[in-house]
Amino acid sequence: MSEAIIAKYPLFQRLDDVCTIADYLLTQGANDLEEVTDALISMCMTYPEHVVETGLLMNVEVLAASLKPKNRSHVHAHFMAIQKHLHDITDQMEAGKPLVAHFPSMTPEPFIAMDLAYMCAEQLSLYLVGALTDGVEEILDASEADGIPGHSCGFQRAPFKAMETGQLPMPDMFMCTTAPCNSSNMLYQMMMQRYDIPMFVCDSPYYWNDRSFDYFKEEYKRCLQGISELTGHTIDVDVLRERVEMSNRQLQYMYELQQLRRLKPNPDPGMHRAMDLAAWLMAGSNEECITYQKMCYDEAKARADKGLGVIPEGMKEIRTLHTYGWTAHFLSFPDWLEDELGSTELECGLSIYPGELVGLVDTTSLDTMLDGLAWRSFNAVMHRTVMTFSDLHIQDMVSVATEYDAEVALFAGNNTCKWGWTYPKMLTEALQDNLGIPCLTWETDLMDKRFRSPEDVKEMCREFFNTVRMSEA
Amino acid sequence: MILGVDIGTASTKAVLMDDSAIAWQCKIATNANPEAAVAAVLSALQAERTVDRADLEKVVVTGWGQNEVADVAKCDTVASVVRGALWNTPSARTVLCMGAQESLVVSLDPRGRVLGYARNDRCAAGAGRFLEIICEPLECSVDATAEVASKADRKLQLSTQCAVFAESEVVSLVNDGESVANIMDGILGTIARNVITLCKKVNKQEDFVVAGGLARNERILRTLQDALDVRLHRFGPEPEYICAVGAALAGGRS
Amino acid sequence: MSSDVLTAATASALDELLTLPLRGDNPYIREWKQKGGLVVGFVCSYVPEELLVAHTGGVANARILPIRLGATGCTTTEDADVYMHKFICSFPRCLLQLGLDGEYNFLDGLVFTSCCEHMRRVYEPWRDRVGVGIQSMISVPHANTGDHHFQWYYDEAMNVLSDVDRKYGYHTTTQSLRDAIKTYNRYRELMLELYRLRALDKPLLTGSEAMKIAIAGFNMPKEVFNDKLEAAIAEISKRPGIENVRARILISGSYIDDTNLIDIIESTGAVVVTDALCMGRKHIEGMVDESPELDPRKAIVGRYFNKISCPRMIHGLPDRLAFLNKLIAEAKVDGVILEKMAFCDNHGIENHIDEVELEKAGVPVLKLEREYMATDTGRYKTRVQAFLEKIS
Amino acid sequence: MIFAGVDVGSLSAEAVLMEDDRLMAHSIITVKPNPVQSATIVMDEVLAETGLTQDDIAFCVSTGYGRERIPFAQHDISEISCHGKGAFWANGDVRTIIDIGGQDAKVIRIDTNGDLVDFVMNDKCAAGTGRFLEGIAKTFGLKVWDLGDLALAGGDPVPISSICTVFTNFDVMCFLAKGRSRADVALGVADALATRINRLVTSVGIEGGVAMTGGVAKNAGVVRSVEKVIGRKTCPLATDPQIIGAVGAALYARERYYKQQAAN
Repeated sequence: MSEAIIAKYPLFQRLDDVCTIADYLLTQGANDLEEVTDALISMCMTYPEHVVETGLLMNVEVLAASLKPKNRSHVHAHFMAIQKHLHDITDQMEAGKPLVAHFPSMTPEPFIAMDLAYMCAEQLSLYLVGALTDGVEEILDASEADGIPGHSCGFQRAPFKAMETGQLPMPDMFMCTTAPCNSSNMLYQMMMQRYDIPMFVCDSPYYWNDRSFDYFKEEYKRCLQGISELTGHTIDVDVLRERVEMSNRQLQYMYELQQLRRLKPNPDPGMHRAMDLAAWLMAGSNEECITYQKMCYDEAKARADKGLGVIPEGMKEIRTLHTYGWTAHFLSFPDWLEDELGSTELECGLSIYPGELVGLVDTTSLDTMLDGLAWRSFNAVMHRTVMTFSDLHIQDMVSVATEYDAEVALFAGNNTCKWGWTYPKMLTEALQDNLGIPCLTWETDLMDKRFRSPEDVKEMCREFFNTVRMSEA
Repeated sequence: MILGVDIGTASTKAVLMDDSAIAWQCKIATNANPEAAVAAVLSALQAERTVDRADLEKVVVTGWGQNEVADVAKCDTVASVVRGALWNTPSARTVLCMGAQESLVVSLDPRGRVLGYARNDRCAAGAGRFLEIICEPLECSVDATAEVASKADRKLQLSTQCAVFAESEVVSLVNDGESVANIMDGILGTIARNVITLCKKVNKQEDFVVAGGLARNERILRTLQDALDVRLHRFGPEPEYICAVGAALAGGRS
Repeated sequence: MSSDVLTAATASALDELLTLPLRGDNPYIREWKQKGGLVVGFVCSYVPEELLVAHTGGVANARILPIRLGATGCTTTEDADVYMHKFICSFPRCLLQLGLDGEYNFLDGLVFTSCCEHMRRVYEPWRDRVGVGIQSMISVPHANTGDHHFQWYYDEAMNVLSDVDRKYGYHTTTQSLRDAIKTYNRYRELMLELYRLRALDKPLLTGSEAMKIAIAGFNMPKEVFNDKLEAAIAEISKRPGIENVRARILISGSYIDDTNLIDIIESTGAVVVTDALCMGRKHIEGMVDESPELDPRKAIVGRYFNKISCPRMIHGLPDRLAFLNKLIAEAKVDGVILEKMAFCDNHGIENHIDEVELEKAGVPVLKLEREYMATDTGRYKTRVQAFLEKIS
Repeated sequence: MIFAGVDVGSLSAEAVLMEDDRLMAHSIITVKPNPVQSATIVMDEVLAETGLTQDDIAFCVSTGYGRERIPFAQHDISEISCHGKGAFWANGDVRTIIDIGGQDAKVIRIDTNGDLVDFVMNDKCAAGTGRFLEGIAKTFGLKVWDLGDLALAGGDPVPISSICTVFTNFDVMCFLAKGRSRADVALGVADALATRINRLVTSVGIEGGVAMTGGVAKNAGVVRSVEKVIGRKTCPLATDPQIIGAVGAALYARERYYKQQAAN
C-alpha cells in the first residue's frame, strides 16, 4: 500500500481509517457502544490522530448494528476487502499506472487484466455516506453552491466534487455506460469538458432485448479497445480468466443467498445488501471479496439448516420487499427493521441481480469472457431496471414478491431519481391491488439524511407495520 | 367510559366515548405541549362533567403528539382514522382524513382491514396548514374561506402546489388586483386537486368517508365529490373528531 | 376546404400565424383528418418528421401529418401526478394530463424518444390509460460519433415506419421522400430568414411573435405553413423595426411552447432576438442533404443524427457551446437567459456548464427555474428586471 | 431638491424622503392586501411627518412587489438594485449585500458606485426568508425580533434538517414538545436560516464589506448566526436596515432626475 497516496487524498484517508477502525473494533471484541468508546480511547495510544478523528465521526447506529453477532463477522470481512482494494488502487497509482474511473454498472476484471489502476468513485463515496454520521453532506452542499442543481443525483455530484477539490484523485480516463439517468450523463460530460478527461462511453439503448444487447456488447468491447489504445495496456487473457473465475465464485455465493432468502424464516440479515453491491463493484479485485460473500452465505446457510431466522426470538416475521433499494445514509435500516419490527429484507431494487438469469461468465475464450462481462453490465443494477420501459422492473418485483412470498413492500425513493418516481403507482397496482401486498412509499435522499431523517423513517415504518399486524389480527 | 385524545400540531381534540356513543367532546390549542394539552382536557372533563381520570376506563392518545405523553394508552393515527371511519360508516372501504399537516387516505377490505394507505409526503399542499398560510396575506379566516370563495366570478388557476410559493403567488395576484374571492376559490381548488391525486393513488371504493378539518369546507368537498365519482360520507357530526373517536374505540395499540 | 379554413385564409397570413391555437385541434388539423389523413404526434426533435410526411396510402392516398405535442393551457395535473410524482418535470405531467383528459384523442399515432427520462416515462401510462392507434419509441443513441450509433438510430427510425406501415398499410417512395425533404428544407430556410429578421439591429419582430409562429409551424401541414410563412415574412419586412431596444436577449434551456417567459422578458423593454431551444433555432438548423446519389432515408436520418445535439448527447457539448457563441455573435446578444424546467437535469447541468463558460467570455447570464404551468410572474419579473438593470 | 423612495414588500412597506443624499424622514407600515394602498398610506405618513406634500417631491421611484403600479412614482426599479444602492449609501465600504426580505433572500454584489454587479435570489423556497421566521415566531407566540433575542440566549442549537418552511415549523413544534429549551430551538432556527443564506453567499462570492439589509437584519440572533457561517462581521449601516430598499429607490430617483435635467 502507498501511505503517501492515501494521505494525499482525504477521502482515501477517511475510508482507510474507517476500515482500520472497523478491523480494530470488530476483532478487538468491542461488543457494545460503551466498549467502542473505550476501544477508541485505547486506539489513541497506538494509532495516528486522524484515525481516532474518523472514529469520532462514525455513524453510531451503523456501528451498533455492525457489532451484533449476526452482522459483525461479514461486516468485518467486507471492510477488509475494501481496504485491500483501496491499497491495490494506490499501489497501482504509485507504480504510475493510468487510473480509470468506471461507472457502477460494470465489474473491473478487464481493468485488472490491462494492469491499470481503477476505481468506482461512486462506490467509494458511498462507504463514507454509510459509515460517517454526516456522510458527504459538506461536499454535496459545495457542489450545489457551485450551481449544480440540487435535484441532480448526489451519487455522482459527491465523488465528482471530491475529485474537483482533490479529495479524490482525478482519473486519467472515465468509462461509463449511458445508463441510468440524464443526471449522470450530464455530470460525466461536465467532468469531460472541464478537465479534458477522455471518456469511453458504452451507449445503453432503451430496451432490454437481444438486439439491444448485441449493440451494447459491441459498445462495451469498443470501450475496452479504446482504453487499451489510449494507454497501451492490453488485456492479458490469462489474468482476465483468473479474475473472472474469482468473480464467478463471488457471484455464485450471491446467487445462493438469493435462494436462501426464499426460505421461511429468512436466514439472511438485510444489512449487507448494500455491501453486496459494493462487493459486486470490485468483483475479482481480491480474495477478500470472495471471503466476504462466502461468509454471508455460510452464516445464512448455518441458520437455515437450524431453521433459524435473523429476527429476535418470539417475534413474528414480516417478509419485506424493498422495491426501490437501500438508503446509503441509513445502512442500519434493514437491521433496525429486523430487530424492532421483525421485518426481514427479501430483495431490494438497487441490488437485485437475478442469478438464474444472469448466471456466470463463460471463461472459454476472451470473446466469451467479454460477452459475459457485457451481459453482466447489461443486467447490472441501474441498467437492467432503468434502460427500458417500467414494465421490466415491475415484473422483477412481482416475481420476487411471489417467489419469495413477500408480505409487504417498501419504496424508499431517492428524491433525485426521475425513473424511480414514475414507478410507485404501477408498483402499488401490481403488488397492493393485485397481490394484496401493502405498499409504503416515501421520499428520501440516498446520500443526505437532512432530506428525511432516519428518525422520521422509523416513525413511519412503526406505524405501517403496526397497521399491517393489526389487519392480520 | 374511555377518553380518546387526538393531539394535533395545531389543536387537540378529545371525546368521551360511553359504549360507542360520544358523551362529551372538547377542542383546545396544543401550543406544542402535548402533556399540558392532555392535562387541560382532563381538567375540562372534570369541570364540565365532574368525571375524574379515576372514573375513566382508559385514556387513549393518538396523533402527532402521542409519543410525548406518559402513562396513557397510544394508538397510531392510521388505526384511529380507520376505527373512527368504521364507527361512522360500518361499510367504509376508503377513508380520507384531511388534517392540519397532512392528508391521509386509507383503503380497506370488506372486513375493514387495511389494504394500504398513502399520505401527502411531507407536503402541506393537500392539508389545512396550506389554507392557514394562504389566509394570512388575504386577511381571511379559515372558517370563512368556502363562503368567500362562493363569491368568485372567474376560475383562477394557481401554478404552484407548494404552500410557500403559493403564498408569494397570491401576493402577486393581489398586486395584479385579483379579487380575494377568486384567489380563495383558486386556492381551495388547488388543495382539493392535491387531495384528489392522493386519493387516486389508492384503489378508492365506496363507501368513502371524508374527515378532518378541511372536510368542513363545502367548496373542497364539492370538488372531491365531482372528481372522485364515489358517494362521500362526511364524518359527523364534527369531522375533525374522527381520530379521537377512533382512538377511544381502538382502546390503544396491542 | 372547410369553411373555417376559408375564413382563416382570408385573414392576413401573419395575423393568422400569430393567432393559431398554440396546440392541438385547429382548422388545418381538422381538415387534414376530414380528408382521411393521419395525424401523428411527437415530443422530441429527434423524430425524423420527413420520414412520416413521405408516407402515403390508405383512403385516397391520404398522408401523415406529424405535429409536435404541446401542453399549453393545461390547468391541472391531478391525474397525471398519480403516475408521475412531483419530482418529475411539469411538462410531461401536463402532456399526460391532456392525454388522460382526451385532448389528444384525434391522434392516430404517437412517437416517443428515449431522450428525456421524464418524457420517456409518459409512454407507459399513455399506453395503459390513454391508448392511441400506434405508439412507438425511438431509442436515440447517447452518442453520435460512430457509424454503429448511426446504424442503431437509423434502424430505430425504420422500426417506427414499419409500425406505421403495419397498422395503416402506408408506404414511401423515393420521390415522396425527396418531396418531403424539399418541403422541410424550404421550411428551415424560411424559418432561418425569420430568425435573421429578429436579429437585425432594429428587430422586425418580437421573440413572443417568433415563438407563436414557430409553434404554428408544428401544428399545420408544412406546405401550407411554408406559404403562410413566406407571406408573413413579406409583411414583417415592411415593418419599421423596434426602436431603442433595452437589451438583446438570447434564451436557452428546457423546452418552451408558450410565450409566458418571453412576454415577461419583453415587458421590461428587452427583446428576445434569438434562442438556442430544441423547438426553436436548434430545430431548424441544418438541412437534409439533397444530393441525388444519396439514399433519401439515410439523408433524412443523417440530418437528425448530426444536428446540433440535445444535452443528453454525450460528446456534443463542445459543438453546443460553439453554437451558442455563434448565435450570440450573430444576433449581437447583450445577455443570455438560461431557463430550465424544475427537476430538468439535462438543461439544469447544461445551463450550469454554459453559465461558467459564458461568464468566462464576459457574457452576462441569468439562470431561471420555471414550472410549465407558471402563472406566477412576480418571482421571475424581479430577477429579469434586475438582470436588465445590471446589463443596461 | 427632495426625492422619494417607496418600497412595498410582502410583509412591510417603507417610504423615505431625501434631500439630495441626506435622509430626511422615513416610515414603515405592515402591508395591506393591496400594494397601492400600502404605498399611499406609508407615503402619506412620511409626508405628514415632514409636513411636506406630494408636490414638494421632485422625483419618486418605487420598488418591491407591485412597484409598476404605484401611481405617484415616476419610475420603478427592482428591489435588488435598490438594496445595493441603499446599502452603499449607508456604508461606502459595502460591496456585498445580504438582503433577507419577506418572501425572498438575495445576495447582491455592487461596484464602487453602488451599482449592481451580480446577484442571486433564493429559487427553491422561502426557507431562509422573513416569512420563514414569521411562521416560527408564531409557533413561539413571539414577535420576530424577540425570536432573535431568544436565539442569542441559546447555547446548544437543535438540528433543523427540514428543507421546507412549512415542515421546519413542524420540526420546531416537535423539539418544543420534546421539551428542548425555547432558546436552543430559536438558535437552531437562526442557524438553519444562516446555512441557507450561506449557500446563496457562496454562489455569488463575498467581496469588500458585507452588509445585511431588510427586516431580518434587525434580528440580532440571525445576524450573529449569519456572521458565524460566513466567517466575518457585517458592516454597520447609517440607518435602519429595513428602509435600505426605499433609500436606494430615493437615490435612484435623484439620479434619474438630474439625468433628465441634463437631457433637457
